[in-house]
Amino acid sequence: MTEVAAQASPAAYVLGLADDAMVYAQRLAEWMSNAPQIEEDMALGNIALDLLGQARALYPHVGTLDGTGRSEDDFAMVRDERDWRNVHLVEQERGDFGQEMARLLWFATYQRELYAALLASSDPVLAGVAGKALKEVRYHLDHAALWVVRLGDGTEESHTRMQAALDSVLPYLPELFFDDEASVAAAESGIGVLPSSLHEAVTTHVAAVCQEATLDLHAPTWRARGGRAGIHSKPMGYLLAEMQHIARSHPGATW
Amino acid sequence: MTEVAAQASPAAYVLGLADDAMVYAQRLAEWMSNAPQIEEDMALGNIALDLLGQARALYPHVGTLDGTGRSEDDFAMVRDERDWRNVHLVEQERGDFGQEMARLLWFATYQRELYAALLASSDPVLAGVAGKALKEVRYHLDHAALWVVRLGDGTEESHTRMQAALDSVLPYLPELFFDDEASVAAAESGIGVLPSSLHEAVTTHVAAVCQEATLDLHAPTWRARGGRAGIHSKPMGYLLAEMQHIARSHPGATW
Amino acid sequence: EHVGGDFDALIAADQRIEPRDAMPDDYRQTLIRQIAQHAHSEIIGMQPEGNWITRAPSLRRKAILIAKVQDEAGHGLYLYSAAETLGIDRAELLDRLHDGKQKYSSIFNYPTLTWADCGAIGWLVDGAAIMNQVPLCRCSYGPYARAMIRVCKEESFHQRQGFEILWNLMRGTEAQQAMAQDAADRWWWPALMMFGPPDTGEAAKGGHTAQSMAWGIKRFSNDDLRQKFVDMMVPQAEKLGIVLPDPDLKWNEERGHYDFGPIDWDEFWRVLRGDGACNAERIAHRRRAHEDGAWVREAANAYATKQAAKQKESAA
Amino acid sequence: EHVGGDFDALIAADQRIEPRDAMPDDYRQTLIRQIAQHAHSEIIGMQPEGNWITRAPSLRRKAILIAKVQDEAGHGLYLYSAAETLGIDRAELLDRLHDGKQKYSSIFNYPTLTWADCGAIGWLVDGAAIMNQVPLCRCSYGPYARAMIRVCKEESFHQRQGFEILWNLMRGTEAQQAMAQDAADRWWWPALMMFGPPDTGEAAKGGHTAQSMAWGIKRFSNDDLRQKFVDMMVPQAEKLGIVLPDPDLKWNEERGHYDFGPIDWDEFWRVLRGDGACNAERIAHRRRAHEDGAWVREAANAYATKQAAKQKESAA
Repeated sequence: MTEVAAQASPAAYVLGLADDAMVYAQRLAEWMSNAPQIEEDMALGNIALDLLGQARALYPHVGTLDGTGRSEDDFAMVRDERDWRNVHLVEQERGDFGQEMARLLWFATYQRELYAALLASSDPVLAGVAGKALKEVRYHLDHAALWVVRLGDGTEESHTRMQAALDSVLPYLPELFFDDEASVAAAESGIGVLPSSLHEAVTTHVAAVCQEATLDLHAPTWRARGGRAGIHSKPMGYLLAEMQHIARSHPGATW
Repeated sequence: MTEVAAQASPAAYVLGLADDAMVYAQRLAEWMSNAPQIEEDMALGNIALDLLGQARALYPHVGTLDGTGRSEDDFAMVRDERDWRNVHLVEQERGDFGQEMARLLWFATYQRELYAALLASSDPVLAGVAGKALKEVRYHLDHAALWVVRLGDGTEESHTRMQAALDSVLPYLPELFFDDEASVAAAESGIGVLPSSLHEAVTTHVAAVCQEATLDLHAPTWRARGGRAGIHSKPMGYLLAEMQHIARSHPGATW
Repeated sequence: EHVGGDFDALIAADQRIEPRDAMPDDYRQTLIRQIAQHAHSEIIGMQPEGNWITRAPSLRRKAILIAKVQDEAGHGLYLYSAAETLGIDRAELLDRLHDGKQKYSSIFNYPTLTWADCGAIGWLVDGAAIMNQVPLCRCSYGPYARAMIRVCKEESFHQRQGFEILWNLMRGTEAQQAMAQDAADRWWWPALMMFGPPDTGEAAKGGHTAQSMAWGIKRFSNDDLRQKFVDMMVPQAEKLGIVLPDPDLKWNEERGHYDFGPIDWDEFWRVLRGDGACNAERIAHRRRAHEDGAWVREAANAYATKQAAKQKESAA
Repeated sequence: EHVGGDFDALIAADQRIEPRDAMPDDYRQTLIRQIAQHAHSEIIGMQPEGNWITRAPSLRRKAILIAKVQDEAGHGLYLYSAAETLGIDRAELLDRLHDGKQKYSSIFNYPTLTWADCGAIGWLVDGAAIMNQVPLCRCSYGPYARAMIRVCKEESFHQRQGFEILWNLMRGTEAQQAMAQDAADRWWWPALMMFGPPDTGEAAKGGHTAQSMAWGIKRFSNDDLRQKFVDMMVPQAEKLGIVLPDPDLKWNEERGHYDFGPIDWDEFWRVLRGDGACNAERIAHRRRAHEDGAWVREAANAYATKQAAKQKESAA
């Protein structure tokens, strides 16, 4: 358990990126058939697919980096909760549409800065994934920003709900910019980027969107911690139970 | 798959009883820390424990009857959805407290009649379980009836909610009284009891409670089918994913 | 009702009717009902397979499934747009769906019990849908015909994916094989019912079929399509190694077709009446999504109105 | 404040104060605060383990866990009842909990990440709780002392169950052993913090401790209890085969106690301030349950009122 998470290895760093994408893809896909309009069923499905694609590109690379040769499904389908390195933001339960757009706005902005920086990664696989993903996350970001503005500057109800939504994601943001051991090592070796170095650009962009949306950015009263060390919040175990149940029920089967 | 469910065997009959108790125990236990008052956290926990106890007494007996020698955990923790024989009523997601009391009133009344009849079972294990369970389910029934009356004849809001709750369980009741192949065979051999033979007594009792509660019993517009043949409703797969995830994640482990 | 020579002439010449063309009101209403039902089926059809997105057993299958459900949403959009060309808008059609005033295909009132059901739906349900829909690519109403061309292209892709799911299962573990066979057992008969009641029955004699055929909306009878479907699927089942759950199924040399056993039309009518396993659940799910999203749609409208006012102001 | 000789004499004689006895208001308020915090801890404490009820890996473990969480609810009830003898009712105390005006033990703001955490909570957290609570069985306030006797009896049962969970894991698969060790790694330090800040610290000097001791509410200092706990647990850890996560932990022959490393009091104060992993979640969960149940409690009251009126009427 946690053999990867405990190390300041390139594998641990890339696994964090992959797990963020994977878990958020799982959450976003839950919107399909539950969205406010059919166009959104499609859009959120699309974003989920992009993120799933990022995870699928990164997982086998982690398996190479850590020498285990594990496949994408080894990582996704038979790994225990303590070995997942994603941030708490992406594992939180699906809330209302405003909460999803608040989460997506922050996450896509973070990913845009992240992947832009990773274009210069000394790891060619990572740089390659970043190049492809960067185009995708720009669309995610535009989509989220569009909705945050519409909902913030829509009706009185939508303004109230969107403000509450923004507030509800605040405690989960510091984790995105936390320099854990693996990130520090990855940044030093030129493979990765220091999460804290993305903070300003991300916050500036989100703040601009919020201003247009007539919304306020507050300071959180507490902050989530530990995702990168495999310490997750309550929803994570249930997410994995659902995601892994069939695969775990048929050990060794191929599909 | 479904090797037991497909047969009109005593094992299939007893498995239906066990699965009803097991799945409802799982649902009721979800109330703990979620009930309207602490006394109810305790009461619902208590009822869950009783039902879990019934299931644990019955499962090894099924393993004996069908010759597989399976343990309680073999049945509960590593069996696929299609092999579960419980009715849809017990697998439905936890609703509000009124819905739970409506479900419990019907289920406990059904179990009271069932176990009273099974005292005369030619299967001594089954008769023994029935004897012990009968005392328990009388308490369950009294508890549910008390709340249905209080909520039905409480405030205007509670009356409306309790009536809606009663209506919401209606489609799931015919299954309790459905004479599937296994029940017919079990009744013929003297092991079991014909579910349809319980219908009148159960309905009469529930109707009396409803009258006292100033509530109406309507006719359902559709009815659930198939639980005894392993054809379940949507919530069942998710219930199993949650219940079995840890056990399935550690094949062969003991706890 | 007679609307002049153009309509009749176009129909007679097997030409397309376009939105601006005059058309009999019955023709319009028939099309609205049919296209709406078709659109609703795509939207409701997202649910049975959507049920497996979070639990798909591999990431590759998860990705394919998300893309498929997304396609269904897209088909719904094309079809609502086609219906809108007939002068009714999507919001109104959705209200009719939610209020039970318009129907969707009864096939989606069956539950998806195992992963193999995603395979069976692709193989059998999409297979039957294609059989029903290919003739609609030549439907007399232009927008509907063009929507169907896009839909059919994607559906045949889905059908191959469903076949592939079952193919892998049938070459997998014993449990996987049993899962595939079980899914086929449960979906075969409902798939046959998708072609509608027999042409000889009461329902078919109501006249809808004859009129739809005369108008070039319907091209083949229910029983003809059903027979074509059976003839197509039996060899595919053999290839898969799946035994179709019909002891009467056998090649009839004389007819040049497969014979098959009697269909349980009581079940068909029961499910159509609303007493199927999932009717209540499907509509409740749709209504909840729609109601949960009301504030979002309202906000989008309010924002658009504000923006339009601002633009008008700055233009003035 | 002086309330007459009885109170002081009873305290001096180490006798019990009962609800009808006169008592200083500070004594009453201190007890209300402490008993309420204790009751709240039992109720909030249902959540971390409750999180594993639906996922317990065997039916036997599930049954034991349900019974344990039920016991915690029961402890909450005894304690609220004890507090009520001091003239405050449960509803008011719950409101104070929900509004953040009264606290519960910070230990419950740590997450339960794996099944082994149910073992570690039983072994370490219940172990520490017992160490804190046994002296309270001789507390000067009668109802509190009697409640604690019942609580302690059940807690020691829970502690043995926790030990047994870990014992089985440590004798299980490699993954199970790692799970047990990981849980002990995470719960050891928070368990040590359960005895409160050091006696030499600012907080202890505030005077609460000295006054509580004089009143016979508190019997041992925080550091003394903590040392007793460490001395008790180290041999148990060795028996389990678990390595406690403290490199400084070693037997001190001279002191006749185990030495142990420095505690991260910054973390303690941070979590106490509300910035722990689960503070927000625990209170939100409680509030939701309370609010969801409001209509039920109101209905029960309304029904009781109606019944009382009817009885009065029929008696008249």
